[in-house]
Amino acid sequence: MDNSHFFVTGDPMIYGADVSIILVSLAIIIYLTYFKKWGWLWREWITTVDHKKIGIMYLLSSLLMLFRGGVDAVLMRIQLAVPNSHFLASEHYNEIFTTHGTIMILFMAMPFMFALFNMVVPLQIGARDVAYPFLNAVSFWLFFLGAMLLNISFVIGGSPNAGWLSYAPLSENDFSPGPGQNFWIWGIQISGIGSLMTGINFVVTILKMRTPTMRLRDMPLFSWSVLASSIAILGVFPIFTATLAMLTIDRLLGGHFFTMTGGGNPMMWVNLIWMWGHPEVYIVVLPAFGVFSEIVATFSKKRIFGYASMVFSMIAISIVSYYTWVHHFFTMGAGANVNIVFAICTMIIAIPTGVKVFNWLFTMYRGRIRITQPMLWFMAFVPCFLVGGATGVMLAAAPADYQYHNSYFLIAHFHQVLIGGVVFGYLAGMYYWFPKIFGIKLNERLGKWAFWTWQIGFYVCFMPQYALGFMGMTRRMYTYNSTMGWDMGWAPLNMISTVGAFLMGIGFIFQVWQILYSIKHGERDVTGDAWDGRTLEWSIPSPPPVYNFAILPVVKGRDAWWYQKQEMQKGSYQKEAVKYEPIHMPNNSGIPFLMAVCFFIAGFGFTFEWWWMGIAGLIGVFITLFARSFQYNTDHFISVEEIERTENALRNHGSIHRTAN
Amino acid sequence: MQTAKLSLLAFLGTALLSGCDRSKFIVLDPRGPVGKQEYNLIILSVILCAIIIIPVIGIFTYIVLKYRDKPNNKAPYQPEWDDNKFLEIIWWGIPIIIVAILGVFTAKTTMNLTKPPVKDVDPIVVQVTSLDWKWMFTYPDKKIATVNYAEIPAGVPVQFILTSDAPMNSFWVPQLGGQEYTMPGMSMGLWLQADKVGEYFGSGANFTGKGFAHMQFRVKAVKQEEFNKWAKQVQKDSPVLTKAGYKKLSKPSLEKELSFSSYPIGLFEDIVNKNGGIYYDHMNHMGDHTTMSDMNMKK
Amino acid sequence: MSQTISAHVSDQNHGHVDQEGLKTLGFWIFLVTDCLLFATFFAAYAVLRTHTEGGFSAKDFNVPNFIIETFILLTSSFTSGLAVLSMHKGNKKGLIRWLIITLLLGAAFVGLEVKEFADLAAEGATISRSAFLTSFFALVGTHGAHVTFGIFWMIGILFQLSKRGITPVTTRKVSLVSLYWHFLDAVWIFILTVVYLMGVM
Amino acid sequence: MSNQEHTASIKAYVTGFILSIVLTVIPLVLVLNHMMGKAALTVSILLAAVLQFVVQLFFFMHIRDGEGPRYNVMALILGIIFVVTIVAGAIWIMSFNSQVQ
Ligand code: HEA
Ligand code: HEA
Ligand SMILES: [Cu+2]
Repeated sequence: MDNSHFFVTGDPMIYGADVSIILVSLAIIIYLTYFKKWGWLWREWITTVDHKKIGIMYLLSSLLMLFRGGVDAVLMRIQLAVPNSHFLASEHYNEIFTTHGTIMILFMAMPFMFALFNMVVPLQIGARDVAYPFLNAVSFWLFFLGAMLLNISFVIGGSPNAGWLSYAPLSENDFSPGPGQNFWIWGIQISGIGSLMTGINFVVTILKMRTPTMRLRDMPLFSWSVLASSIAILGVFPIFTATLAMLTIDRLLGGHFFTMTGGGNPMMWVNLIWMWGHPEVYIVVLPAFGVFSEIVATFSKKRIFGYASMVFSMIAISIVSYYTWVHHFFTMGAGANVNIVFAICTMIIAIPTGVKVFNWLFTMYRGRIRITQPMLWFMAFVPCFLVGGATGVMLAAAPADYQYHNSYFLIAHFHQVLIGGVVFGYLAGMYYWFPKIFGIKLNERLGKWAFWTWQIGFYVCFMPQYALGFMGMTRRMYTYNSTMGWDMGWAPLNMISTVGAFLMGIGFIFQVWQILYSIKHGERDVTGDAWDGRTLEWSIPSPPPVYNFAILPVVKGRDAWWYQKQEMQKGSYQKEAVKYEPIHMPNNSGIPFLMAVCFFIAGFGFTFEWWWMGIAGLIGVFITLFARSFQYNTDHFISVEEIERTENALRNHGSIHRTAN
Repeated sequence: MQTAKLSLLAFLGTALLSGCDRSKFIVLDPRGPVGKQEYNLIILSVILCAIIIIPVIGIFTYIVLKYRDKPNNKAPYQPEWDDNKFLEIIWWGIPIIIVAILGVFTAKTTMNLTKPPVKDVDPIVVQVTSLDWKWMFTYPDKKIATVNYAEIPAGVPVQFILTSDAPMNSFWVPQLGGQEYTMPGMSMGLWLQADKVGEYFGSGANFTGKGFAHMQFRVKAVKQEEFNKWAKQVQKDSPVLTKAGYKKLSKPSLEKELSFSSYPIGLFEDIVNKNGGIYYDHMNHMGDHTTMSDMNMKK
Repeated sequence: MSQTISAHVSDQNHGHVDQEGLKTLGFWIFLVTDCLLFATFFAAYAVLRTHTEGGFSAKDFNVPNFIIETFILLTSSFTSGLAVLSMHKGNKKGLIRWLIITLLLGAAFVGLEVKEFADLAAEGATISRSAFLTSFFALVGTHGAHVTFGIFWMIGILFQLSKRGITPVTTRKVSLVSLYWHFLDAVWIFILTVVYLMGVM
Repeated sequence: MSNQEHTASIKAYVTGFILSIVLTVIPLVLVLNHMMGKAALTVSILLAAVLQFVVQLFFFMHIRDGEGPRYNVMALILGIIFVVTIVAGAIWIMSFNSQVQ
């Protein structure tokens, strides 16, 4: 391989990035050293196994990645704003949409989702941690260092440029030599292994760690959505791992899985990657559905409508989504019967999804709707997702898809479900649970500004793209109108779309501002129950103590906290005499971080085909695994006195034992 | 609700700004039977989706307006009401019906498109090879080849046979019909037909790297006599595409429109086979050694 | 979805979660996902098995070699079961003895596989010779890598056993490694059937 | 899934082992002596493999062990469905068996 260009050169923008990366890193290092924060960072964050802290780290990284992916998006939109633009060269544009797609889905949506899993699920099911706290830390660090591996490709070695799902044979050595494609493989491989482990972790957490009195049928819908999503993760991430391994074998060992030569079959790549890729988009949208279920019930002051069919439809979506992957390549021509079967399976997904929408509507019906920030995002979600879903159903009609495929119609569809569904959903979740995790309510005024600029920006950006699709504009074009004198009239709509992208960017800036502002000046939440909530997480102080629940809560049915509050109000609530018992907690450990670092080293080595380094990294991984296996002193007990001390301190803050308003 | 209105506004605005010129929306302006069938399905799916999506957005707006948490709101408030079998049956039922209807039409259209668009006219074969970053067309009957443009007779079904000697691409002429992938080692059939004389925009739709954005081509539909005349002309005037010439052509580059009076015998088959074609029974003849009549029989 | 409260409570003794049971369930689920990983390699193999580029084909596999491999692995699966039996009887010596036998059988299996691969490579049938060989080496090699990993894992457990004896923690670890070992045997049965037997037939 | 109750006994292991050997020898004999037509042979040896898998599950992996909801069994069943989907789906799709448009 040609490693002569270790540092990416030649583009002023990249030099700019180099300089700013160095400056920011220096600033961080100086800050940490000056304020003597290294020890704090190591003890409190890097070695932590506390699900809440891990959740916070996921949240921060995903917001960072939203920024990175968003900057990519804005660069693309600038390039496309006018025809025949020379802002970005072809290869550079290709790198940017590849990293945009990869980062947005794998390093923005996935960690945002895991942030919510971690911050909410144990609290909602009355557990003191996830089933495997150590593994949870491993998952986070694998994700984080995997993401960093892909991100450094921007300045070292060159970025991948074969599209976010890197179709073979374009992604093979013959057409994409150099480290870029390897960065893609190893970055998402490493973080994908982390995702798989998170899936196992949360399935077991939900099945086994609920407070003993909580039956599955009492479980809040967000936790159900996490279960459904995790089941889908378990079903497809192994395929992802294997498929990436195959491409690695092709590129590193000269194999012929997907090459044009040697009997390889590039179509097999397309087939396998979508077996993962399609369920992946439902993996990210299911938890958003869960978030909305919580929000709608809370802010309509009403029980969720049709709980049983809500649960059923989520499980149905996660299973049926396994049977639709061919809709991404109807045009490959696997056969009319194949297309028909998968077209119909795809449309079937619309049915349970629709049921969820109707149940949300009827949760609000005869309720009392409070329009708070989380609810605002829900109300933006409904029309947006309905339209995006409907265009999905249009795509699912196979012969019609022959006309939409790979056009801007498709781009508009998936941004509408990804932004309207996933991003709005997770942002709603962030607004909803922010007071729980940080004890701070986010500023309303700035929130409104952010909301409206996002909304307007979204429609201005993506509605024109449907039209562009009908005008025959295909995706992944770095320029248009430059050849042969075809002027298809794409220019005006592209310009509008770019304006929309900028508006969304402004919306994002408002959000960052909102968070920073609120941390400084925001309203503190001392009640622990910022929204008059219904589920267990609102029954404990905000932010919760390390062990979450001093005493495991007793649950008598759905919406446990809501009914407990009512009993408390009526005065019929029998408060049992508190008798604390020592609480069993896992110890912090540096091994997860070290293991992920070894993975990073291995990934970096293999990316540059420096075998010594790759193998050294892998050996490091095994050493950390063994070190863990020999560790017996992995947990401790929190003494009763300490629990009493903590609880008293928190109670004096005036939280849990207040009566409901 | 505001967002719903907003989306409508944005949509209308979009339509206005683009000048309401339907001819720009080439997908919605098909000029051949294949494109028309697909257009019909598009319209059907829009209607079916609209039937359900628009009322739902309406209901949503109504509910949000009616059940606001305001002190003097007289609307009923039933915090414990969470189940109604009748309603649930309705909203499982309606989508099922819609999906069933759309499913039937989808299946029908899918099957229809596997057959030649008209039965009474003998089809012609055009072989298509996507290269980095250009399109090569070979005409097995006329033994001529072109690059980045294709001429076809209007009113005659054309069996395009697709392959690739580069990363997979997709062959798309929106006004004639939908696209299909061109894949190394495969020879896939695609029926298209132009009803009227005219020039149609075509492009590669599946990303193939650096020069991908420039892979646009022209499909020119002319009267049958003119088509024959054109072929004769090319046979007479144009240079020959030799093996070496093809080798050079297949290297990554951008090209203008080119014509060749002949090409090496079996070129297309060789391309398919060398990229793995030997491992598939090709259901679609590659167009070199068959007559049209047994192609019709197969379909 | 509908257990009664009481059944559920007994599942987790008084809120203190049964850590070892929890890990066993997690490991089961991991094995199922590992199954899917193998399934993907199987799928690729099934699609590419005829793509031999005129070179080495599935007909030419070394029959005695894979028969011996199969019986070795089968036996080791049995002996790993015997190890667990000894453990439940509290027989530490027996446990260690059977584990060592299992491990040696595993090593013999890996040795034979390495020899098979080396022979193939010597014939020119390398991983880059054809798509068939790529998918073959990937599938069988992934299984071999799993077995190798299992061997190292057993060695680690042996150390822990000799130091700490049979405790709830080591009991769980031995049970898991033996479960893993049976699982690898089961995967091998399908490799034997799909790759070797269907190849030479 | 606690360790109290075990279906494991020396008898179970020996039975399992013998059954496995039998189920391995049968397909070996069938294949090496070319005893049937190709289709029948394929079906029989696959069947033997599946049976052997079941034997392993019951006699070696003690799938029946444990109390409470059998989450491990559920996971396994779902896993098997997915495995079949992956393999059969890939074979079906990659056979490209007719013209599409
Ligand atoms: C969160 C992400 C997400 C979600 C939720 C969806 C949801 C859906 N998607 Fe989408 N999709 C993507 C992300 C997503 N998609 C991405 C990223 C791509 C492209 C990837 C790439 O190529 O790079 C893609 C591409 C894509 C294609 C491939 C097109 C092509 O490449 O040519 C198709 C085709 O069938 C499709 C269909 C659908 C359908 C039917 C749904 C359904 O689930 C939608 C269901 C919802 C509704 C329909 C609305 C509510 C329902 C009702 C009110 C009930 C009644 C309605 C009816 C009966 C119509 N999607
Ligand atoms: C969750 C997933 C997700 C999200 C949130 C987005 C968000 C956005 N996407 Fe993305 N997109 C994908 C997933 C996603 N995308 C995928 C999978 C692809 C396919 C890739 C491929 O083809 O391989 C794609 C492709 C894609 C394309 C097609 C490129 C092509 O085919 O040529 C375009 C073009 O308009 C686009 C635009 C945008 C825009 C404008 C946003 C905006 O919503 C972004 C808004 C956010 C910000 C803007 C962040 C804030 C930025 C700043 C604060 C910076 C400073 C601000 C300014 C300068 C204004 N995306
Ligand atoms: Cu999909």
